[in-house]
Amino acid sequence: MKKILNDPFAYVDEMLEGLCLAHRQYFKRTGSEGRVIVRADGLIKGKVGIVSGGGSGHLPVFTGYVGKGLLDACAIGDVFSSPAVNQVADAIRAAHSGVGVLCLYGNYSGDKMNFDMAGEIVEMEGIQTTTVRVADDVASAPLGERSKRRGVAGLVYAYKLAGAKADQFATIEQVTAIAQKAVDACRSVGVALTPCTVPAVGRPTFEIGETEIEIGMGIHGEPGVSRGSLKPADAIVEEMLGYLLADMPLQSGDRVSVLVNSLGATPLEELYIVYRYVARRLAGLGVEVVMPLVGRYATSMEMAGMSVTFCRLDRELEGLLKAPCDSPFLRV
Amino acid sequence: MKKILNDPFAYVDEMLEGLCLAHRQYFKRTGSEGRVIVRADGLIKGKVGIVSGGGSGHLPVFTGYVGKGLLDACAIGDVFSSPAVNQVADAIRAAHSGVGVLCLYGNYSGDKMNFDMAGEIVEMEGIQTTTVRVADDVASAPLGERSKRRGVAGLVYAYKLAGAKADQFATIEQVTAIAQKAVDACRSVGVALTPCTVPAVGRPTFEIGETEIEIGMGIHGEPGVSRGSLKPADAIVEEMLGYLLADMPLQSGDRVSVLVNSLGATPLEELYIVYRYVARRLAGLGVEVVMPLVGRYATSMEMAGMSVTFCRLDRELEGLLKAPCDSPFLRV
Amino acid sequence: MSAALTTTVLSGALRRIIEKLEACADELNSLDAQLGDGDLGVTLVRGGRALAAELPNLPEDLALALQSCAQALTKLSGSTYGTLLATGLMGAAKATKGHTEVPWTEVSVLLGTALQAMARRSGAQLGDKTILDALESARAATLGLEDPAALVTAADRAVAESIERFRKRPSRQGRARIFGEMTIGRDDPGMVGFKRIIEAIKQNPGP
Amino acid sequence: MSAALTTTVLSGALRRIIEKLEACADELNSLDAQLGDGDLGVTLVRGGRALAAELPNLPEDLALALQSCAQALTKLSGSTYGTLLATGLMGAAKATKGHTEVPWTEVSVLLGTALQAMARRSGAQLGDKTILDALESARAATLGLEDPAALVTAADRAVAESIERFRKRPSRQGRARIFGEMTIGRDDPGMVGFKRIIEAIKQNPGP
Ligand SMILES: Nc1ncnc2c1ncn2[C@@H]1O[C@H](COP(=O)(O)OP(=O)(O)O)[C@@H](O)[C@H]1O
Ligand SMILES: Nc1ncnc2c1ncn2[C@@H]1O[C@H](COP(=O)(O)OP(=O)(O)O)[C@@H](O)[C@H]1O
Ligand SMILES: [Mg+2]
Ligand SMILES: [Mg+2]
Ligand SMILES: [Mg+2]
Ligand SMILES: [Mg+2]
Repeated sequence: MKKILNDPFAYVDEMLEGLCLAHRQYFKRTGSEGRVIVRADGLIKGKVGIVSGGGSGHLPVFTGYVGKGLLDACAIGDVFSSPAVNQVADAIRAAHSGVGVLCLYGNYSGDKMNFDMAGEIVEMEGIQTTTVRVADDVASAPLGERSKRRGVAGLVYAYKLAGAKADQFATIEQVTAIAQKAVDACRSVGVALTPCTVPAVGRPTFEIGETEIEIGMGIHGEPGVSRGSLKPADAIVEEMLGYLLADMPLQSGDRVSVLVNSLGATPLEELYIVYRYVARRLAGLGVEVVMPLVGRYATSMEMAGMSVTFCRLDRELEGLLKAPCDSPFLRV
Repeated sequence: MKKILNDPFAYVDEMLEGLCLAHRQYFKRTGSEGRVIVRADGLIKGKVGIVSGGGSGHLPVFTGYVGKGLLDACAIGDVFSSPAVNQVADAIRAAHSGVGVLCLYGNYSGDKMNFDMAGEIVEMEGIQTTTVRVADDVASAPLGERSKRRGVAGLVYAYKLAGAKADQFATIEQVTAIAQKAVDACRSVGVALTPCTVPAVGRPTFEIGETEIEIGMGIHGEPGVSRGSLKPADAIVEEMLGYLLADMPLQSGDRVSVLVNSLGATPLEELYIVYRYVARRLAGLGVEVVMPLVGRYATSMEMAGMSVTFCRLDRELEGLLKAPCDSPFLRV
Repeated sequence: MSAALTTTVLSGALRRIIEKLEACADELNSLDAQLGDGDLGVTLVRGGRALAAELPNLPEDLALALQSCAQALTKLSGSTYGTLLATGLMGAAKATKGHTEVPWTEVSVLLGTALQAMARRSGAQLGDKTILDALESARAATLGLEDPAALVTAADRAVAESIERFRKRPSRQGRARIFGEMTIGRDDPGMVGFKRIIEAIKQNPGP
Repeated sequence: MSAALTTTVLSGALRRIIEKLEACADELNSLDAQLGDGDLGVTLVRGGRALAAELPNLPEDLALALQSCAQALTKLSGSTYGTLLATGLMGAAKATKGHTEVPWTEVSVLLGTALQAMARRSGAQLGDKTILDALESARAATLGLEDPAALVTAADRAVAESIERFRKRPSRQGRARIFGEMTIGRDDPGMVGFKRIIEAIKQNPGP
């Protein structure tokens, strides 16, 4: 395990300490165990709060998107492990300015249980919550069972769009509806080249041959849809686009935002080679790309690989996508 | 070589195609071989042009910093290899609005030769150029031979500070002086954990044991100052700070900007663990940190490792550091 | 032995469970390492310690005592098992509201109540090879039993059989699910963890 | 053979050099792979092709012809060797300004001029184990020679000796420098490349 760290069990807390020191103007640490990050600029009276949370090891997801026009608070778990119920409840409390809180997180059973339980706890305190789970990974379940799909990089669009709606002082019903609409508009698929190592575990999350890749592998190493040998970038991306377009066909005139995301180790150079192919293919279909994102937006520490996300936009979503937001990792 | 690419010899051009497609509002491709990137928003009459350039494989360095308040143009070489003389000349021409061009690049002999030769060519066309070479890597030569040092992440500060000065419509002499002042104020040191692979070569740039690290290794795998076994993050950083502080002692009341930079694969989580220690140590010395940067600012593709850069600020440099700038990878 | 389940009995049992869990941590970690992320032992030790801190102050009202235990577990970093146990305890707390004791004959019903809450929370079904299946076998085996010692023995035997039975089947929930057919032949760590909890009560009875 | 170095002679020599470089590409790549980035062969093949495109249009004025060749090389992606050769050609071009030919006896001086420009550009010194050392040995060996065949033979022998001599010494410039003492016992790829260029002229004389 070649990592720059101290005690593996202090990994998350030391990381959060550094994160908040480096971004004082954005983040403040709170919660009974210091595992909640809230906006440093404080609550906005009358704005619906948006809370997320999940395991560590996916920066900038989840915490990195706390900021204006995005999340209000985030609960942080150990690496690849849900935040504790108490921490989720603390995050909800911290985000509540009086008009309710949307819990917007990835569709993993541990997170679901803990958010549900936290929601029941804060309900007793009079805080209204709603829930939208991001489920964009087309490789994790067939279209007919979309609600079983995992949440991956589509989280970024869900945060952005719901966050922009909340910034308009919309009601909790409206913000929740937009979040769900964003989730419905997103499709992602990833490809993994190498595993990563959870510090407290010390061995790689999965094994994969020297020249093997796995399309559709999850961000914690969950099995994908096809394991094969490494092939040229364009062929890999073509296969990935096949899954995306089969799931959500795009037509001439459609407008989408595209996120080409590194899982960690895969460098920007390769992402741009990938984006080049995606942009050409979409241009060929007559699809207009709006505000493409290329970089590291949802990672698995040092895993090599990347994902492609489409977010299909109607006029409402496009307006929200282009609305201002400000966090260290996403600024519009 | 587990990389997402097509023809290794098309790596750079495909990357540039994707880069410009993804950031249309920032970058335009030009030059006789398409190896020059200029600002999409055009030349500013009366502003000194700033040009950089160097090998590919270091994104966001060099090209990523073309933008308002930063670089005006950049010449791009093959992976880890200088841009051609012609391309440098094209970049200088593209950045020239009539009041001269500063060539601001890393101190590598190939780059120096090609920039010098390009400078002679454009001089015959009546373009005045000046040169500042960034030489911030303390591990690459002793203090007494500072001009032999390599340029690494300190490039980012040199671009930022000189770019801000040029934006004030300063003369070429003034912009050049600030660039040199920025270089003089910067010190960096890196640590490498794993090598990376140049696509056209296909094998790793160097070998290093499963539990070995090398402090001071260069971004192309040049030997460092000490190879040892992996130790806790705080101990690694303490050793690195030792080199930095011996070279440029800091005192209570000093103000510095700090850049904790991943060489590529090392994830943000680890960078924040590192930053946490740096921030504590500087606080202990009574040194004030201004605008810390934590992330991937100067990389070697998928190399694991990181670097720490100090940029000591006086009032003039601090003002320039905080001046607005806008590129996809640095925005103030 | 007490004539019914009271806070005192609960305290005594918890004390023994906490001790036992420290001893089984490595075993449960390695079981979980094969089909999950290897933290089940750590989770249960941490959970035990959180409960131990509550023990001195457990209210006599059994419902409130169960709720205190549930709340202690919600402070743990988010392990599935911790949340499930907390959910079960919370369900049991609700069902015993206002009671200072539960007759032994009702323990099986209480297990059923906990099971239902846990199933609702997790979305898992019986047959998925999780702690729920162990709990269900304990519930069925203890139905109507009056003697606490017989009750624990029956539960222990039933859970052992259940582990045996599910060994041949694949995991359908949690991290283990991703290993698919590879999980056949292996024991679910959560079921084994539940067995160890019952053993702690059985091996060393009394309050 | 011509009585002096003219554009015609230059063209003929270049044609043979270009051909030879294609044949030596693999050898030079692997030499450079041991002490550098393994691109010297590719660099020289690309350089050769860039020059080949210029050959049909080389001006009769030798200085202008040399300058055209230099400029063709500046289009190459930035290899050190390409820039050094371009610099040397540019230096030679400046020195022959206005001349359509250079007497054979002056070729050695022209090599010295090129060498000086290359040293100034690169900052390298004689003894650093680079192409400069090969060039210097050729310059010294050809001083005052009148016969073009003798000139090439002398240069070839001198460069061979120089490669031999420097084999025992460490590289002090370029990428090879970072390998330090490991470079002892190995030939500098740039010196070998220069030897192949001379061999191309020698093995197949004429225009
Ligand atoms: N979705 C689920 N529903 C019911 N039980 C589950 C579920 N997921 C896991 N379990 C149980 O929890 C055990 C693992 O607990 P734990 O190690 O805390 O999980 P994790 O580390 O994945 O959060 C499993 O062996 C199983 O018995
Ligand atoms: N700084 C230098 N000064 C003089 N000659 C050099 C220098 N660096 C390299 N060389 C010569 O160039 C040869 C390598 O050329 P090339 O492969 O083009 O270099 P690179 O790939 O490192 O740019 C070396 O063998 C040496 O002869
Ligand atoms: Mg586990
Ligand atoms: Mg876990
Ligand atoms: Mg080379
Ligand atoms: Mg090279």
